[in-house]
Amino acid sequence: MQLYKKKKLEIIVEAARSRAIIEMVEKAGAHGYTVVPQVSGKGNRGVRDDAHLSDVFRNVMIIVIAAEDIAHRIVDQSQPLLEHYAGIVVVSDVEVVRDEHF
Amino acid sequence: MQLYKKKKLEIIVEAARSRAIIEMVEKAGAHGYTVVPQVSGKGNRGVRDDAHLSDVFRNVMIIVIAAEDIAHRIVDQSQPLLEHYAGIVVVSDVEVVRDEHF
Amino acid sequence: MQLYKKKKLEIIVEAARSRAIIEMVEKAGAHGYTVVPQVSGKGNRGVRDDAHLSDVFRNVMIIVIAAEDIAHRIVDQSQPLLEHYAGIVVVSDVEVVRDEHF
Amino acid sequence: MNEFLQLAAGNLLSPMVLFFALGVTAGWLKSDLALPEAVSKGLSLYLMLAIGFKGGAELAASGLTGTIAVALVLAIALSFTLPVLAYGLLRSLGRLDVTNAAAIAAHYGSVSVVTFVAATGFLGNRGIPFEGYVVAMMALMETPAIVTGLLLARRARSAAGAEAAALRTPLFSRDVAREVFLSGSVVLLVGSFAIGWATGEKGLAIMAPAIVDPFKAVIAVFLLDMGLLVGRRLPDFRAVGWRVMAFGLYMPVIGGTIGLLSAHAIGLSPGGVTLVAVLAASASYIVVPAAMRMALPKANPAVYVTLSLAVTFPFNLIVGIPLYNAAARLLAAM
Amino acid sequence: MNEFLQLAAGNLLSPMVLFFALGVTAGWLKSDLALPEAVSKGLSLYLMLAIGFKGGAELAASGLTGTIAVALVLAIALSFTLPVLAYGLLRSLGRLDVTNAAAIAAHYGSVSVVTFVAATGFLGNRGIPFEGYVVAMMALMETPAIVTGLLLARRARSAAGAEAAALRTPLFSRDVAREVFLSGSVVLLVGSFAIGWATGEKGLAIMAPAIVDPFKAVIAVFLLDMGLLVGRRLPDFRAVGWRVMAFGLYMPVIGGTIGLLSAHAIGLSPGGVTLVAVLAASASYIVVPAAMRMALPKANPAVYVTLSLAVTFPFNLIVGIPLYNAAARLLAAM
Amino acid sequence: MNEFLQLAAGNLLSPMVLFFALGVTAGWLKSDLALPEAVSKGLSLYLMLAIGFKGGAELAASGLTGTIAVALVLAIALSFTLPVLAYGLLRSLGRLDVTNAAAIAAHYGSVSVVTFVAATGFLGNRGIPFEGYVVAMMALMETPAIVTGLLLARRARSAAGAEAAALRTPLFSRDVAREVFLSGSVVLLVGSFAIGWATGEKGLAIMAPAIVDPFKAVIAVFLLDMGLLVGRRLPDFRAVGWRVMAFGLYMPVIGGTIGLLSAHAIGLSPGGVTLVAVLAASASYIVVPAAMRMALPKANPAVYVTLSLAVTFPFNLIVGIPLYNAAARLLAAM
Ligand SMILES: Nc1ncnc2c1ncn2[C@@H]1O[C@H](COP(=O)(O)O)[C@@H](O)[C@H]1O
Ligand SMILES: Nc1ncnc2c1ncn2[C@@H]1O[C@H](COP(=O)(O)O)[C@@H](O)[C@H]1O
Ligand SMILES: Nc1ncnc2c1ncn2[C@@H]1O[C@H](COP(=O)(O)O)[C@@H](O)[C@H]1O
Ligand code: NA
Ligand code: NA
Ligand code: NA
Repeated sequence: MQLYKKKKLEIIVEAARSRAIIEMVEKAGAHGYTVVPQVSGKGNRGVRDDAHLSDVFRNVMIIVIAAEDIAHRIVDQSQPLLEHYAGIVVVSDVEVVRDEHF
Repeated sequence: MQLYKKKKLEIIVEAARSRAIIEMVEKAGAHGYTVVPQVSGKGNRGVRDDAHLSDVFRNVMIIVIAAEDIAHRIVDQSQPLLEHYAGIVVVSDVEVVRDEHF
Repeated sequence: MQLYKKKKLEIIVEAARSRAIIEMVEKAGAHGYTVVPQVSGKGNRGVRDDAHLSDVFRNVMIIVIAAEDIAHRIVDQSQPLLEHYAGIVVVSDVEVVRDEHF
Repeated sequence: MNEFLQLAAGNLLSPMVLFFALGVTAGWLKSDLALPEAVSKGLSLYLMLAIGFKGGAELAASGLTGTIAVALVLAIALSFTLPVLAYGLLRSLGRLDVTNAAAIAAHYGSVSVVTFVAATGFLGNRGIPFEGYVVAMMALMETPAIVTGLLLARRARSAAGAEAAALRTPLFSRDVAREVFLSGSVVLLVGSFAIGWATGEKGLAIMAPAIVDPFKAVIAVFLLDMGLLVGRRLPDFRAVGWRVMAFGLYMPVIGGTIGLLSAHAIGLSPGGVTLVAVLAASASYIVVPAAMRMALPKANPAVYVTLSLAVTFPFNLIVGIPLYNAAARLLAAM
Repeated sequence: MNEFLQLAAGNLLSPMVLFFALGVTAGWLKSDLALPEAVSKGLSLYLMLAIGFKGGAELAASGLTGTIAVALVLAIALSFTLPVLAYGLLRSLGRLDVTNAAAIAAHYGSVSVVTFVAATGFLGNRGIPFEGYVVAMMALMETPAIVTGLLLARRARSAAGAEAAALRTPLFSRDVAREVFLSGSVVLLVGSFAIGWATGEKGLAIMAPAIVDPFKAVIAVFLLDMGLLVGRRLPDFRAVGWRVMAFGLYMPVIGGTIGLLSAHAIGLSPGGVTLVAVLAASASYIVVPAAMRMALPKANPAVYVTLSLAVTFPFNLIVGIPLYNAAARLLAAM
Repeated sequence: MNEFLQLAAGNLLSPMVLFFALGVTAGWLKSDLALPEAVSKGLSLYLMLAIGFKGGAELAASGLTGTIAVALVLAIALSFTLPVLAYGLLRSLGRLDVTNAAAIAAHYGSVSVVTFVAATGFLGNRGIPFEGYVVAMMALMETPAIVTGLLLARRARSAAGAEAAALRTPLFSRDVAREVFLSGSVVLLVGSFAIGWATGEKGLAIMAPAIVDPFKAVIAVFLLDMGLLVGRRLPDFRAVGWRVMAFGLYMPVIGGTIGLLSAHAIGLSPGGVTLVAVLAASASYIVVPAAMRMALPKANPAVYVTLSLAVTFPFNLIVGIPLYNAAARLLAAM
């Protein structure tokens, strides 16, 4: 079966920022996204692992499959959104079956 | 340490279809799989994010590491299973330590 | 935006071993990690899907983005830790925005 | 009429309906108020267990009689036949395609446990007694409608030319059968009924502090959660269209009337008649959607879930229950 | 003094405080004891619903009077002004930067529902009555402080030169407004209060087996969970620094005194005075942190959550509640 | 014998056992009935808290006496020594390798809290009193068996030649020690016992609406969940083998007899003797599996979890409890 090259973005970000990121992802032209609702972790801003009372210490992982240009637009636009917030953006190469889907 | 090239499949699919997909994955010859039990998302079939009453609006993510030929077989066989159902299949290159494990 | 090449490790391992793996990851020099707290799966050690009473049959997925040398160190050191335990290590290529973050 | 308005007003000011309204409002305003999914599922299982167990215990007290056997047959008959009526209405007045019509029809032959439970709360608050075995009727109405729905879909497909192939494939795949008969809600409801029946009064004494005393309060909390779900589904009204939406409002009245008359005919008390009307009027939003998603994947889940959950459910909760009860009393007084 | 010691000792040996201590110990020793997150959130919603509903039902019983209107105005005034005091102390004695000082200040103008609930438990165990509308005061104190906190942060920024730009951006972004006014806890608390008010005694009779009888036991379990959170936060004390830590101990006493005197001035009973003192003394750890994370992302959440949750909360629970109550009785006896 | 059959029949028709049977059936048929994991863990913590607190409160009522001290020593002794017996049987009759034998043996020296709790329900339903401090015995039996299990495994390894190395490594790694002594269940059980003891009657009055009244109903629901787990484990029977399976049936009888006789010898009441027999007969399926997974990773968890959960647990629940109780009465009557 013919496969088409796309980019995969994995954005791990604190829950407080996920709404803003998802809105940006959609505006940037991605056709879809997937959210892993609760991940914990450690990064430059310390341990983030405690979702009991509020979402202040909860992370989510947002996965976006998109064409290269859209993916790069999302990467660019994510940077100002992540200032002062815990979050990383990871890009990789993937292949999909339906070119027009993404 | 010597690493071996494999394919990684990420199948994001509505929960109602996960049993059928997993059976297919096993029959296709994969030696294992991993399931992230609850992810939400948006795609061509709209927002899928509500697991409260039934599983009708729940997605799962199935991860399969397999040799290239098996991976391609799974990609092929996933297409008819996904007709009429929300779901995407994403393929990428990975490396593993134990060749015979996968 | 300039992107920098890193390695991504996905370590799927039984919960009983996650503490040991995370300690090793930090000692090996990774600047961070992310944990997906509950995944189920099947591999050479059978089905692992039952977190009700104890964590004996629960898996977690640990994601680490790191520079190549650190990633390889983690792969090497993970092997003795996984002896007798259910677990796999998967390596892939990714790109990130901030070189110094990882 | 006067009596109905009074009943309706009393119903509107019950904690149950008000918590439901609070949920709808919060969901609609996109508040982040949400019961954790596990709590929500836990409450739903609690309701199945409690209502099943109590029904069984009451049946043990009353014993199994001829009337009861007739009532159980009536329940099965209602569940099998109501979808045919619903399908006809959806195809003609609703102008819906075959598959979606069949899928929706199946929902209306089945029942909404929470509507039923809210109706028992309504009766309880007013001290109106009802036959314990109505719970058994409910359990029996959960699934037959699914068979009718699938038959309707297949008949349409075979009429459309794919006849031979359609008739050769089995009506129920293994997966669908499991979804239907081994569905957690069905198993828990039926199992708890059986246990309540087997252990009777003694069993009820043990379970009462958990399943009787706080029961109504738990319904109220559960209705808050249902309200949140409904409120979040309001934007999906667009997907439904006004013709189908209207069906979600007149179908319960039609079904309720059929339930009412037939239950009265076989001699149930006004409380029991009210509950059978509620069963006939209500639409499933747990068991049937899951089965339809498997068996008729071409049908749009946003339509059938929205219709049964966000249109028919609130209608029954707010207008239907007092209406059917007023009618049942009237009927009894005639 | 003697009386206070006695109260304090009785408080220390209550299941509530002991379960809290168990939680702190287990969390600190890194035991894997943990309530599942869903249970923890469920309990927290339960407390909101129960306290709100009961408060509303009691207001329905007592009726809305002039005194009550005054009390509600007092509550809003306290929430708006306490952050100014807190900010001043944090900037001067605490030597904290503008943003963190503003963020923390907002927490102390708002309230901790669990501390309040624990205080009602304390009073209940001693048979001390209190005015039901204090719950309405609590609900009103949840959010005004956030406005003050944001104003303080903006004033500082504009003073620092970025004046024009700072004043042009709206104080509340849409996201922050939603976080504040549609926060699940606020909506549930206010909504349950309204439902309790509307349904009154009748409603309370329905809800009582779930929200009255087991209420104190549920608080005890919830405090176990809070203890676990506090215990796990102890290592973050390093991030806080002793000057700010000290603020977490003296600020509740100052706030509590202001609450005490003002509530006494408007004529509340000793029980009510105790609760208003607790409201003024306590600091939010659910609603305000979430709002601050959005509105003032430069402020360090490890500092403000640790301070309100791991310093001020235990202080109030263990020392504050009996202290304020002893003072309230003294005041009443004068 | 007659009396035992009567007890057994009564036990079989209790909601507890019937809900367990419902769970096993549903799990075996692969129904999707499942308590959410959070609810399941929450119920399990509830049982620990409730049984611990009540035990402590009863000890406070009875006071700490010489008899109690003797009983506590007996508990520790049983837990340390039963694994030696189990190990011998597993090696000889069971033909099992060293590591698996040691891992399983540790489970049988420890206890199953749910079996114990079900036994208290059994006694409660029949109005048979028992000593409150038996709960303390249970708490003390949780962990010593783990030490014995690890010693057995090490002794075998050192005998097998790796002597020097084996003896040099510490018996308990830091992780294993934490898993054992800071396990959530152990901490909650012991902590609640201590709090119940400290707050006594007063504390119990506060906690009773949550931990006494609905207790038996909660056990029934929890047993439904246990049944689901057991039903889903039935396919793993293949992994176990008949020799080891048989061990899962005769070991509880042997252990129960030892518990019975020793408890009778130190003068416990028939109720207390029954419970000590249950403690000796039951096998851990929470604390010990977690510890063994860390300390003896070569042992197969599918074997030890299946054996203690799917063989010994149902045996004790259905046959064991009435059997030990009949024996205890007989013994008392002699
Ligand atoms: N090197 C890394 N590998 C994997 N996940 C990371 C890494 N660094 C950060 N993260 C994740 O991203 C979140 C935010 O990172 P940070 O902004 O560095 O605090 C962390 O809480 C982790 O969940
Ligand atoms: N472009 C995308 N990137 C990431 N996830 C996607 C994307 N498109 C679809 N998905 C996921 O796949 C599910 C099914 O997609 P669809 O069949 O397009 O509705 C969605 O609910 C998302 O969780
Ligand atoms: N081929 C595979 N693809 C994806 N996940 C796997 C695969 N093999 C193993 N796993 C995951 O890794 C865990 C441990 O694997 P194992 O040690 O092979 O039992 C399994 O329970 C799965 O969650
Ligand atoms: Na119906
Ligand atoms: Na305050
Ligand atoms: Na034992």
